[in-house]
Amino acid sequence: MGSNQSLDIKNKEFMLVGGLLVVVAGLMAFFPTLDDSGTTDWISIPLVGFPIVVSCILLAFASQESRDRKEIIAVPIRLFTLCAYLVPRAISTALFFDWLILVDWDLMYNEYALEKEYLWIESIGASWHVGMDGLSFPMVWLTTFLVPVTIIMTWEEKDGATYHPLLLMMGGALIGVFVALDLFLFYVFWELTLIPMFFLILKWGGKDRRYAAQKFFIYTFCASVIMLLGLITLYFLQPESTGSGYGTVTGRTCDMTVLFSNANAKNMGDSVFLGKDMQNILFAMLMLGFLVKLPAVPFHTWLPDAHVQAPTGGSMLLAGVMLKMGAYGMLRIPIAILPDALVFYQDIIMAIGLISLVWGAVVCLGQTNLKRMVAYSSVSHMGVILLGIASMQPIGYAAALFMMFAHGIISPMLFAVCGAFKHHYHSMEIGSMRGMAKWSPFLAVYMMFAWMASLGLPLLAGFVAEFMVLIAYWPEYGWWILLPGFVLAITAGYYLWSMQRTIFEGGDEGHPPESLNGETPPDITLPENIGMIILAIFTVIFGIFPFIALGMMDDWTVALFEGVFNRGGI
Amino acid sequence: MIDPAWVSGLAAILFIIGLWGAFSRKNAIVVLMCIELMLNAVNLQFVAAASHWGDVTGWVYAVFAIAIAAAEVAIGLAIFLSMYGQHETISLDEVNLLKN
Amino acid sequence: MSESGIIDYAVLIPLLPMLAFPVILFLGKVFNGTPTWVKNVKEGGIIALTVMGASLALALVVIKEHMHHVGTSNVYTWFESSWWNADTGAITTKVFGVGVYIDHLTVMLLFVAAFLCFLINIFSIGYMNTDPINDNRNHRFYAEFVLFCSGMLGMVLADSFLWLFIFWELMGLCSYLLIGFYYERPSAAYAAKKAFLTTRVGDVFLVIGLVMLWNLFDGHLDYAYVFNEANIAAVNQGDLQIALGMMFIGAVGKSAQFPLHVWLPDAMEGPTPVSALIHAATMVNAGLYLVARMFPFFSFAEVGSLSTLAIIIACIGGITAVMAALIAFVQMDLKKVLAYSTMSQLAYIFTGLGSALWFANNGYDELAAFAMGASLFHLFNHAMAKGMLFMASGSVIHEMHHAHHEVAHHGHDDDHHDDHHDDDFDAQSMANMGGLASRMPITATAMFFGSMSIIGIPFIGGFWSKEGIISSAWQVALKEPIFLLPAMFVLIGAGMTGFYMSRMWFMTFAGKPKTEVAEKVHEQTAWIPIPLVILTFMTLGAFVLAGMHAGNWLGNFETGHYSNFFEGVGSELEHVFLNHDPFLLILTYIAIGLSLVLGPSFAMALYGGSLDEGQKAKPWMQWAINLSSKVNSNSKFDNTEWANSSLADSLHKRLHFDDIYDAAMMKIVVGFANLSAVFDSRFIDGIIKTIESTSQEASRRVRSLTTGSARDYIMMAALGTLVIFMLLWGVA
Amino acid sequence: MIGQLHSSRVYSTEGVSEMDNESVEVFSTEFWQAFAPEMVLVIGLALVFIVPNLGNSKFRIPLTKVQVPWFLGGRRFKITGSPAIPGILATATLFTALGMMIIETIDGDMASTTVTSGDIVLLQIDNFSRFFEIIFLAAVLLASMASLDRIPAHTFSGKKSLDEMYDNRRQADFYILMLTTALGMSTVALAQDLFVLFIGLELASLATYVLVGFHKESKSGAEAGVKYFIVGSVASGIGLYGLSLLYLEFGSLQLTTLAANWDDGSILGTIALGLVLVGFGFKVSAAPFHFAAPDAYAGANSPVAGVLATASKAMGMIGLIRVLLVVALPDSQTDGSAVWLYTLATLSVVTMTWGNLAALGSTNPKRMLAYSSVAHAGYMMAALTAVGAWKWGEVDAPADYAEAIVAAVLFHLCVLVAFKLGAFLVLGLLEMEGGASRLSALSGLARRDPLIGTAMFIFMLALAGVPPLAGFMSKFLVVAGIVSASVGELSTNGSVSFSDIHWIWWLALAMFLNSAISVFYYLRIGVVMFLDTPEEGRRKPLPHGASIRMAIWICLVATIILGLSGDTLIDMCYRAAESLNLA
Repeated sequence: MGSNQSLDIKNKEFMLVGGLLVVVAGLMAFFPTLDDSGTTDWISIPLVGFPIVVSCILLAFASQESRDRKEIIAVPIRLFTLCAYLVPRAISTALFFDWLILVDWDLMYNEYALEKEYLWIESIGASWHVGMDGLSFPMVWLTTFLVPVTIIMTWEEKDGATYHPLLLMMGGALIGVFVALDLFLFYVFWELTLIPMFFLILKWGGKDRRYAAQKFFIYTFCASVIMLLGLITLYFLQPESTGSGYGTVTGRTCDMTVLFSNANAKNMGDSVFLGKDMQNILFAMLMLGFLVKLPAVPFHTWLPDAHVQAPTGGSMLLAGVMLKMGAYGMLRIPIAILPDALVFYQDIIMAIGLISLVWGAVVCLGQTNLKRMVAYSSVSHMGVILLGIASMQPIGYAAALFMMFAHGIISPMLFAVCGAFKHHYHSMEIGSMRGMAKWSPFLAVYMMFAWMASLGLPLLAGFVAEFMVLIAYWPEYGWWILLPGFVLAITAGYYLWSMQRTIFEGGDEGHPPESLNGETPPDITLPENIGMIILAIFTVIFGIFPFIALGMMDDWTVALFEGVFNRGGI
Repeated sequence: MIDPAWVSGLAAILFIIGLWGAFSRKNAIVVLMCIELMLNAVNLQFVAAASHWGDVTGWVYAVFAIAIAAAEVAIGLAIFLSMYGQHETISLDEVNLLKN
Repeated sequence: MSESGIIDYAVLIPLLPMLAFPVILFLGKVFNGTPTWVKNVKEGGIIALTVMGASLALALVVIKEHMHHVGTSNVYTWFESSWWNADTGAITTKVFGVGVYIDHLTVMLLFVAAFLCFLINIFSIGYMNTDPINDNRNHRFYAEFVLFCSGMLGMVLADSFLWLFIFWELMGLCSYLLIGFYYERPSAAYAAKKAFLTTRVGDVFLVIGLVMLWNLFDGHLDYAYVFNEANIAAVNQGDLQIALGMMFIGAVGKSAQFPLHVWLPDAMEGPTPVSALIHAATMVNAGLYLVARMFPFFSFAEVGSLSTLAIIIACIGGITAVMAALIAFVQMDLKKVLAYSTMSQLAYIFTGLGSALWFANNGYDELAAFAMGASLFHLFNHAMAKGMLFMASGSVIHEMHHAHHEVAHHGHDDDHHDDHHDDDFDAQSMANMGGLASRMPITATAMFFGSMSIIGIPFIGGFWSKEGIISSAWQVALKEPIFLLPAMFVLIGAGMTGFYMSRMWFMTFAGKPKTEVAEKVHEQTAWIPIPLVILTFMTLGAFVLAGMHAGNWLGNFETGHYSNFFEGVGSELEHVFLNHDPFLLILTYIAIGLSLVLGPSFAMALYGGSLDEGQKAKPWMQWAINLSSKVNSNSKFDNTEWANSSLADSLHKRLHFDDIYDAAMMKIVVGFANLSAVFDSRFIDGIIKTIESTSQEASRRVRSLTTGSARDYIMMAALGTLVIFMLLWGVA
Repeated sequence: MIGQLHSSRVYSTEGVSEMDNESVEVFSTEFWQAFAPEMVLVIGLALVFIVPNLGNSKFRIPLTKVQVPWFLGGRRFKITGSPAIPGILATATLFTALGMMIIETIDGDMASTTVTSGDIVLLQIDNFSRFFEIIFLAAVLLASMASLDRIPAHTFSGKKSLDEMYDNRRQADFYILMLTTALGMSTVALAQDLFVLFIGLELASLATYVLVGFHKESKSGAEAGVKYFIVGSVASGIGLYGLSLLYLEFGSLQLTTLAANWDDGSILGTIALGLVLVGFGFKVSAAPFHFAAPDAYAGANSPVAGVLATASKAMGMIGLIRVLLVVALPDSQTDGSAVWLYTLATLSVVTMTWGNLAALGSTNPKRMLAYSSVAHAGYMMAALTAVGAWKWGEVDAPADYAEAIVAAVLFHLCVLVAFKLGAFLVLGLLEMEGGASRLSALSGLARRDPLIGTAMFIFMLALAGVPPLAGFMSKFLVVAGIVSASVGELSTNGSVSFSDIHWIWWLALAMFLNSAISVFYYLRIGVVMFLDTPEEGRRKPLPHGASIRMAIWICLVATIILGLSGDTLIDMCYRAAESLNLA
């Protein structure tokens, strides 16, 4: 008893430290204006390095603790991870307000805010080159938004001493993907994100976690090595040069910005950067990696397995941000430099998008596992992004960007709801529980909200993107629009049907679900409540005021079209 | 003087016999002898080539090769001995605990 | 075109209820069960009432301001996006704005919506708060209620098709929530899903239509741009017709027309105020509103280019009118009769609108204005009457519940909260009613005049507009033979309406009480009669509106000014009864004959009867009861043959539509989905698994080559040497 | 263009090798100076022989009774006779030699020194040979550090088990063999004459045969020794026969002579090349000459297996580089690719696929690592293929492509020491408490010792080529080399057709696909370590083993550092490749 008390006291001390950190971070978030003069590096350390390093330290620290101590130190550690992640949170918030109110930043295509470059591996011309534009900033914001929410939401996850640092590491690595302006750096972070997710699935996953974790890792890894080969080939097809940033051995540079300007300059009039044939090959190789990550049918089967087995936090980040890496990569690299190949593959991309959309939705309808259904709905929604890309219209691209963003807020909520079901009812089989609205009114409300948001209800974040995509889609593909339309109905169908069989029907009879073995059914806990409310509020905010995020996306797409597709340089 | 070509031919035949024996015989000692046969072919070849080129280096090579062969026999027999100590056989086919 | 003034505050009309939604929900969650909350705030009812009152007041101010001219508020940018012209390379910005647009359509529907929402709110306080099953969750009802009202008001006020659609969907959501209010009942959960899904099917087409429209009109969906004559003339008329057709499918879903009508009867699972709100007053009118909104397209488009669509609209209307009326013949559930009646009357309006649109598209501007006016006036009348009917039926059901409770639990006052929904008694079945006219005078009166309005009894409510619809349809039919189909249908429908509405009234209010419960019924709940009385007068006062040239005004509000009341009534009467066109004159009398004489007399013959001994209805109803009793006893009409026919059977089964749709959904779609799920995991994922298992098998085979025998290793090396020779030889 | 580029680099000055080329006669003063590190090795070897045998024996002068202390034999001195002495001596020796070499090499300004005997060039010290010697010494040093714990020396006092007594007795033998291996490998690196190279190879090989069979009291140890010996002997016999044919063809085995006359050679030279290829192919464990390797690794103790998988492989790779790139490349004026191009391409693809496929289902971690090292051999051979593919006559500075590729191979060999050996050392740590030849031996490792488990996982990720670890960097460089050679100068044309790209590009694809397959079995180790419960008898914490852990940490740090910032090493590799004078 005595030792427990002393441990409690220690806990309180830790919590005091954590609380102070919260205050400090809160103050930092209070509208600071980021310095544009280029003297301070706001990205490298605070956004990327700090979370990763802190998580490594915490993991090393936690791993040395004995088993029974682990539960005790979990509290301060998760508090610390939360506070640590408030630093990136504060910076992205500040940048966001700067953009929104002060309009300090150019977040256009190939113009970057807070850009920083340090030479790294000189022999191959790789540098630590980071910056944000209108494509990456929403994603960075999303990541910094989601990770704290996820930490809060999974506050009571077992073995938190290692779980939450892994989330923190995930947060750093994901931002790394989005801010990287160097091919090598991009790829490094691209693969680095696999590792924490692998462990999240492996250690906290469900029954088949072993299979799911390996499948997740290997499947995406296979695709990304093909992408890497494409990148390397692309790298060597660039003209040689000397100077800062160019490899001393290879004579080429990994710098994306240089690559973009080179390619865009060459893609003028009738001239084609690298020639059409080569563009097509490279485009296919790059897209393969991104399509698997997205994932698009038929490369999607790793996703349901990973999601079903992953813990709630893992699922939330996986669906919320990791899938967007695929879409982000597409928009960042191949489309900007290989526009002719995009035109060549336009119909195929459209077809893949359409198949993903339809297939994902139809398969959803046939699922009996709630989380599996939600996972397939992600596949379906990611198809929308492909349709946006295939539309070849700024509005379609902005829609794809906004879809990434909106789905990044909505899908974590979907998975949070699934997680709460798993947590409180120990089951995710649709139909094994009925009338949940009676037992867990909050959970039922959140479920309905998330489901409605996901099926594209207006004034919630998902609608605008879908509508814009359809607008861009029509002039290009005409009556094929009936298929996305059909999907809108099917989506409503599987969502409503699943709701009918989970939260509705029969709660009045007073029989709690069997999976509880006679315990009283609980409603969701306070941390889950807080997390869901935050997610719900932002879903509404971005549904009612889409221009907040769409503004920069529109700027970016316009600049992209002017820089990439307008061959005369109008 | 014999044409070095004949010697080379002999060496080649010796080499092939050695190689053939190395994988067709089960007895480890015989296999070792076959390996020696291969090395002898090498020696013969070196000597023949040396005489062909009129170069002394070839003979030096041959001497070294003999030394190598000697060392190999020494080590080989020692290793076979330890194998016999453990497996109580010198048939190569019966020593197959490690596989796949 | 923007003007400052009251219109800039019009946005508050939908905004106030929308903001009240979270407030009520939150307060309800916090104060749930506290005495103040239950007694004084009526679990949120008072808050809702306040908000709806404010909205109504503001709406009235706005209406007064914009009786005769179009009003547009400031348009705010909702978001912007860009369009790229691949040929020129020009990138143009497309603005998605948000603002308020007011014309006569808006004004009329705004009044209908705000007024009825307010009245239904009053009714709800009476209805919902006195039913123990709703205890502690009425705040949810009121929250969803105000959100729904917000959706309706917003849809009406929106200045673009995009925002129309947004609020349209918001209403869809709220109708889902409200129908599923008793979520624990499987039937309610099913009905809610069905309603949302069916309308969603229509919505999909609406979205597609909007997308087409956006592309046709160069990135505009705002009325100010798309209703411009030059802009309409500039677009491809064929595409325009398809786009409008797609949008019409959306309207079909929302207004429960054939073939997307199946959700409406099931939607009666919701609490009665919801039925009144959704299925009479507001949501179902959204589809009509959308079609009416298309009027400028038809009048400005190339002559004849859109008439196919107009014909389709009218035909859908005609078919639904007859079909719904037929099904209504056999319904025993009070609310379901009303539901089918709603469907049928909406179909009338669609037919009328179809005629109006046909006229507009073919250059008959005056006829178009007349048909339009008649249709919209019917919309108005129907909304008022049907809202009243639903509330009255709610009153009946409510009091039946009370009475049943008293009967069933006589002397057991202690377990008052016992669940009384468990037993078999169906408070909504007309088979359990009868003879209520004397026991529920206010309700019976309301029901009486409401039914008359729907039937089209001369001088009451719907009469003024229904005749116009029928005559318009026939006038088109004279010019366009295909139109004969809807024209004939609406004419027959008039008689059918007369039958089933009379049947409903007589079964409920005339005759002897059929159960013990019905004997005990009396009006006792506060709040409920208020809206009934108000609406009764509204219905009866329709002639005032008719006299004020409401029809003309609705047809063309810029010219159709009110001049002289009596002159107006006179001209309306003259138009109906003394038409110069003999064809129309005959037609009118046929219609009146069908609806006034034929339909009700059959109903009287079958279901009429006098009240109990000593019971006496109010004088304005007593004559009808007496008449029915006479007709009933004198007629030898026997309908058992009909009642047992296969037609009646399929009518009971709603002409099998639900079964077919359910089968299609569960067998085909879900079956296909299940197959797909299996295919996905067996085949698509199976490929991955096969790759894995194949490589494991390959691994096993490759490793089996490592036999463990040193001799084999040497042999492999020798073979490798040979291969190297061959490869080198091949090159060298 | 590339030439200009590279001339701007600080460490590359044109013609450095000719200007500073110093030629020394064998056993001259300059010779001793130049070969100081190797001499340290020789002296250390001698000391390991002598020191444990120091004793109080006396030598009686014949016919007298005068006894002169002789110190060899007799009753051993207590201090020098300690069984711990040979290990410490060997480790210190290797450490000293390695340190000397690194200090000598790292600044980059190294002159090359040639050892001649008459007009025959025997050995040459240059960046290339020094680089490889560093690899060898580093690998052997780490292995002997690990062996200090793996084959522990016990003090004399107290009662000992039979195993402990065995361990004490063979301390000297073991470290003598280790040092001999190092010496032989150094000779291979230095050799400028193919026969000298082969002698060094035999020296190292004979020592490793014994090392593999060192645990002669275990069945698998003896068996592994036999197999490795037999197959190795046959392979070196074939290689020697190839050398003799080469001698017959060209009259000399000097690398310079061979290279100069290669284009004039007949088919006999090609046949000889094939035979020599077999000899070295066994050493790099290329399929189908790799069969003995998994057995040998499985039977040998883990540090030795680690040396085989890294240093021994590097030794074979020297042979391949010398024979294929230095000797058997067509003259830079001729337009055509190397004669061995298709052969090596086939071999490399077969090797990498075979290795990966076999590893995929293997449940013995040591065999799995052995097969993975087969696959790695395939990757490196693919890189060498790319050098041979280039049409030498068509570009200005072909050497730069070749050098970049060779540098990548060297980098790969070097970082392999970090993570492949590291992985074997972790297995060695497990062997200290029982066998490590079942996958379940690793189960729960991360729970028993999180840091060691994490280290093992990082080694696995590095082997799989996950960034930002050294394994990724090396694979990246190898593939980049292949792709750069296949793309060549196309990029300056602006418009490229895919068919213009040389087919060796597909080797890069094959390599990446293979490394994608390989992730499966590497990850399985991680899954077992992190997920499974420890097997019976392995519930206690891991044995302590300070120096083996130290060795593992060194490997771990190198794996991470060389991945994050490999520039220094890449420069070293590049300098080493340059000193080959390929062009």
